[in-house]
Amino acid sequence: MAAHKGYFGEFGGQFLPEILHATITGLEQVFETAKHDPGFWKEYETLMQNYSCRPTPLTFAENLTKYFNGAQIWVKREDLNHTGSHKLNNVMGQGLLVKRMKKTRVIAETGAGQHGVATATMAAKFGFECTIYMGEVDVLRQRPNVFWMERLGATVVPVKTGSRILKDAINEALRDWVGNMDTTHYVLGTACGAHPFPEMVTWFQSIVGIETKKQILEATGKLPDRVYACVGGGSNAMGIFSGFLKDTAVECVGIEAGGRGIATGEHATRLASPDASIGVSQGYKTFFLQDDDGQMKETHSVAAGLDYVGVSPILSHLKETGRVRFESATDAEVITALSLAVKKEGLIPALESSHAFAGAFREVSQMAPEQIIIINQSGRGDKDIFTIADALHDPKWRDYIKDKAGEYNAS
Amino acid sequence: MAAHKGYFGEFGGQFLPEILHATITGLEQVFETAKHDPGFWKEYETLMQNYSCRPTPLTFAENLTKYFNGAQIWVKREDLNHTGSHKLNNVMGQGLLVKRMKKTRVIAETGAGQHGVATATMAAKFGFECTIYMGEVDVLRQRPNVFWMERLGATVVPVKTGSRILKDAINEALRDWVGNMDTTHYVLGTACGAHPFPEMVTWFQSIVGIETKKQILEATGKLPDRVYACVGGGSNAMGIFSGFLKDTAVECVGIEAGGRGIATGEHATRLASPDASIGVSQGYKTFFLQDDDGQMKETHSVAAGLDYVGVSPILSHLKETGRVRFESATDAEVITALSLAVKKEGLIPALESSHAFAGAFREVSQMAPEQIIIINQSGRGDKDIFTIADALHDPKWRDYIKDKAGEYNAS
Amino acid sequence: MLRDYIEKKRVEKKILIMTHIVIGAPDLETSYQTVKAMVEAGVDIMELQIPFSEPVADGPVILAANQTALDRKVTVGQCIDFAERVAKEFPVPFLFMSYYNIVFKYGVNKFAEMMSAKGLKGAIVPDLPHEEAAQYLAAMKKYHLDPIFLYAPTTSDSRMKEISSHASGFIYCVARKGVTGVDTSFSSDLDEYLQRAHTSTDLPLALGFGVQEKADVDFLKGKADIAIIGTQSLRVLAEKGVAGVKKFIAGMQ
Amino acid sequence: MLRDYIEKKRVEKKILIMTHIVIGAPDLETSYQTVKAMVEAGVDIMELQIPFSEPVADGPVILAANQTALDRKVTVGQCIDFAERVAKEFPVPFLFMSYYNIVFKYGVNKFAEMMSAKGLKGAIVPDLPHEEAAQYLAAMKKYHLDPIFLYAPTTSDSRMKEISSHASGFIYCVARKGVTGVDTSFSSDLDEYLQRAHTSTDLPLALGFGVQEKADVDFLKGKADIAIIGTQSLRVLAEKGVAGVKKFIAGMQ
Ligand SMILES: Cc1ncc(COP(=O)(O)O)c(C=O)c1O
Ligand SMILES: Cc1ncc(COP(=O)(O)O)c(C=O)c1O
Repeated sequence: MAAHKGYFGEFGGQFLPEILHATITGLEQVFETAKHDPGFWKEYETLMQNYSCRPTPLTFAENLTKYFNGAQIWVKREDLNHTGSHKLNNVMGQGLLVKRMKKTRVIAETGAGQHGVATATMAAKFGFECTIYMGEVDVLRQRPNVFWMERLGATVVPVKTGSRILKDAINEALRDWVGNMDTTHYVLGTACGAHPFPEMVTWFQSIVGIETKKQILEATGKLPDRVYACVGGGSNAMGIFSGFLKDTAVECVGIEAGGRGIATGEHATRLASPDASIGVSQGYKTFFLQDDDGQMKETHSVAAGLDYVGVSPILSHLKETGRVRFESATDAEVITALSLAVKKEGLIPALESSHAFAGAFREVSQMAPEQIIIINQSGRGDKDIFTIADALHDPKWRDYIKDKAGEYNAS
Repeated sequence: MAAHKGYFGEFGGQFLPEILHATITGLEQVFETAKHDPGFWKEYETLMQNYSCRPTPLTFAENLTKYFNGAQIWVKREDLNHTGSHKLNNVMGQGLLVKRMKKTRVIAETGAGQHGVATATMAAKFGFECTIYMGEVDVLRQRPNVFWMERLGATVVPVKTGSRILKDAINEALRDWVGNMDTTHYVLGTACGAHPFPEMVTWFQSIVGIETKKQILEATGKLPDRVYACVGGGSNAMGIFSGFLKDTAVECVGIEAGGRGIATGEHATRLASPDASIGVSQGYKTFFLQDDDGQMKETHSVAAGLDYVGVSPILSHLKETGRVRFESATDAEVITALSLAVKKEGLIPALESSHAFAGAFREVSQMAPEQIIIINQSGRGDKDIFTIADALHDPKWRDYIKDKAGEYNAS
Repeated sequence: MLRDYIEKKRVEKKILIMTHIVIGAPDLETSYQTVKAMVEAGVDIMELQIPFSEPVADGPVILAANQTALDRKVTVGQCIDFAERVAKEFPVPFLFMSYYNIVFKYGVNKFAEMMSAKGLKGAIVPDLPHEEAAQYLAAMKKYHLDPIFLYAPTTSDSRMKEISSHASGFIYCVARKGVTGVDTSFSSDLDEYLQRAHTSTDLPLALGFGVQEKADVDFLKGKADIAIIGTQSLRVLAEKGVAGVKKFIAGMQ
Repeated sequence: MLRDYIEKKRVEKKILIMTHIVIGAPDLETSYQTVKAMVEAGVDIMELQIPFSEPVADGPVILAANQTALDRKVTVGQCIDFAERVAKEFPVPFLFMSYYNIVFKYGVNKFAEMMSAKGLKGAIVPDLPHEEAAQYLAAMKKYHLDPIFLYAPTTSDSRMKEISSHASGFIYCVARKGVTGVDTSFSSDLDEYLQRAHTSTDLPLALGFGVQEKADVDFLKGKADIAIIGTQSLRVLAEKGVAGVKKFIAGMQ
């Protein structure tokens, strides 16, 4: 194997315990074969058409465009995927590979719960056993998703180690995998981790970028000037950016979680802040939010799906080459952007996706009317109702929950 | 005007206070014009493609098919619409008519809240003012939908009269309309009410049937043997049945809410039980669940969207002619069917839609492998999490709600 | 028939008063006392509303009265008995007012037959436009009852004529958009509307929706034949009891 | 270097014992006392784990120890001081064990230089396969330190040879799939695996993961050169304190 297998500039690699070597090599091989088999992509596309609703639309946001009076705003509607986010793209793709590998069990980590629900859904559809690792903190804040995972037949394991969030769930999933790799595939949820995950997840998510490029050309005859996506692990961003990376006139902008503000230290901004540094963890080399000793820091975001210490090595590389610009948006900005998208367009972006909206809203007024921007709405916000209601301090919601609890206490 | 305007057999008509005559006539006219303008349908289709994700897929339910070992089971995926149900089809269509009528405000009734969310979404998208009437009981059991309607900028009015459910919300919306028809369009949510609503809502929903017919022919080269849909007011049923009514070999089956069982009287089965009789209310003539005096009865269903005393006059007619067969499914059967669909296919049907699944599951085993059935999954069940969690007595959900309430009480 | 009665009465009185009660709200006995009080206060015609579970054209006050009556399990049968009693005891014409489903479920022909037998003079069914009313019209005719139809400010001149051709007794002119029980501004718009109504029909005109005080009734003199007091007397009943209603109606004359 | 030490010791002893501690768990003083006790109990080599926030190859017990140490704010600097002290005071070879990020953040070359200066003999970095280890290998070589690499039951014969070509000191044979701290069955499968390992390398073999009692150590005699006791001594420490550990290790001999 070449020395630079799975590297993007200096990022990426395959830093795994020896026990997983054979497994990951097997995965590399099945992925390589699939990648070079046009029939596989066709099978994948057909599956996504028939089970999810690909191609998802590209919606012109007329009211927001008027409101900001700058560039034309288009929205890629990954929220319309089955299970409500782009996460399904990756998961169904990996599901097809699992079938090829003849494994019978899948495991996954999840933060926001979207990837967990998507994986549990895929497992139900393909008839795999399924275990989902989820940080205990996330189990608590994302209970509706846990409920659905369980209904879908998955076992949800609350991870009580570390900071009890996404990174700890990844560790726990890796621990499971190390013990059960004969039967089990680890369905990583984002474009991170050891090779071939970053490349493989990006490949499945590139369906977003391929569609978007075709759609914007059909609708406007032009390429967009800018494409915005939120960046957790980086899969939705890589998915949509993929369609445009070769078109150097298209600026790609990744929006990270600014949390309570970069200055407070309570955020998850790896690429758009100086707070992260290069490290190696969870199987790959990238920018991590870590201390000087190399211990990972606690991160914060109102969006559970962005609350992660690392970031796709491909994005780290694209940051270093300057091909992608990174910005961050604070929790408060995100809530404002979400409210505006809801009111003006009837769109309900997930809190994660609302970061992309917030980033775009900040800049779009300074652009010219003939310019075009695309925002990737990676998911829908229904799932975030508990968080959003809290962020907005909705008193009626509180009363509702109190009443429900009263009923439960009484019965 | 002809004597039998808006009649389907002996059902339908236009029983409205005189004050609405001019308004409803105006609506009839704009609808007639639109119906005969091929450009309008094209505009509608394009809108639904770009804003929702039409055509929605027709998914082959391979695992359920194997499980029941009878006919092939296909599922029409209206759950993938923006806002999560077929309700958006109707609402966006009416939105286009509102624009043509140059009105600036829309009102609607809602039971499950789906139609309310859809209408509020349409209003946000088109820039209309919006008021949603919702029975107080439904406001309480469908709080998440109320939350989103409010975020979308709608005013939600809890209706405290009558049984405080869907029929009362319709009455209250009519009262509003009677006072504000110059500026206001009443976006009725189902194929009921005074002419032209039943026909008009059916027309917009026929997009479902048109797509389904094309899809099943493309996928299998054959027409289905049976098509199942749940029946609340009747819009999703009329939508999908529309595609097949002329194909007399296709049996159409409507599944009503059997609630706690027909024998208990706590149900909402108008056509599949002898409990209903013909009456005239809420603007039209159809089968109603009413007492001998003509007072409407209280109805019950685990699915708020099916909990309605009347039913589309078109369906009443199709029942009388025998073209559509009607059955009912109890709350308990529906929860079982829902769980099975979730586990086997990774589909999460709404409680309303789960009635169609329950009806189909009851019969499909007796059919032959070369036969085909289609189930209309009118919406997704995420919205029903509070109800489903209660129905399943999920203890973790209860704890979660209690903890949340504890937080709220503390702050 | 009603028309003769109205025209005769109008010779003595500049404007007649029609009042409205919901049978059984708050209870049958109070309804009876209210009718009695109203008749004693000089009312000319009375509308007896049979409560219905879905009274779409009624505003909050009458709606609540409908519900109260139904909550107390007032049946259509009881309403008929009630009407029979008051029609016998009191010397003014009584009309039934209800929604079409009550009539329809009873049986349209049977309903008319019953009305005639019980001494009622006609009916107001606000959700039954004449286009849907063929059977009802035939039955009413057969039993010499007056089918009262409504005009609204939004009704066109030609439609007024059409309605008039089916109506008898008088025309019920709805003063404004909206349901019962909301303020109406008695203004020149109303003048113009009543003017249009007069031109369209030779039936007497009654004006309802929002008549609340003597000034309103005075305003209508010379413009309409009947002032209809609906919601306001229910409000007064609730606040001041039967005696209050009597005083209120007497004060309208 | 380690290999010589092991081979020399093996002349006297049928099997050597390597133990493992997490520095700073439950606290630095206990760690020190544990090392002392282990050395007194006759341990032959010791692994000193620098705690890391993401110890993916460790099971619940060692994972918890890593967290405890970090919760107490044990720094890499303190771990180095600790290692220096024990390496000076006790006559057995000490290895650092940690994850690659600790080494990487410190600076790979600097880390090797530091180890050499502080008297450590080598390092085990379970998430650093040789393919990713060029810089590390060069640095270890430069400072005459042993980079210990791992074999797993899933490692192919040819890959064992490849790994061996980069390794020095000894080979750490992971007994089975899974993380540390889970039962291993000491069976004929294990025999076969160790046989394969022997064939692939002339380095001494250490076997770790799941060695819990004297019987396990005895089973390994003649099959491996070193038995690695990891999780179990942490368990004993937690339950029976330092004295218990001493007795436990002594009992393994
Ligand atoms: C809707 C949504 N968007 C974005 C993300 C972030 O992940 P990624 O950066 O891999 O797209 C998540 C993660 O859960 C998500 O649920
Ligand atoms: C998902 C869903 N399906 C079905 C219905 C029932 O309505 P209809 O019979 O008009 O389709 C509703 C009503 O709210 C609904 O939300």
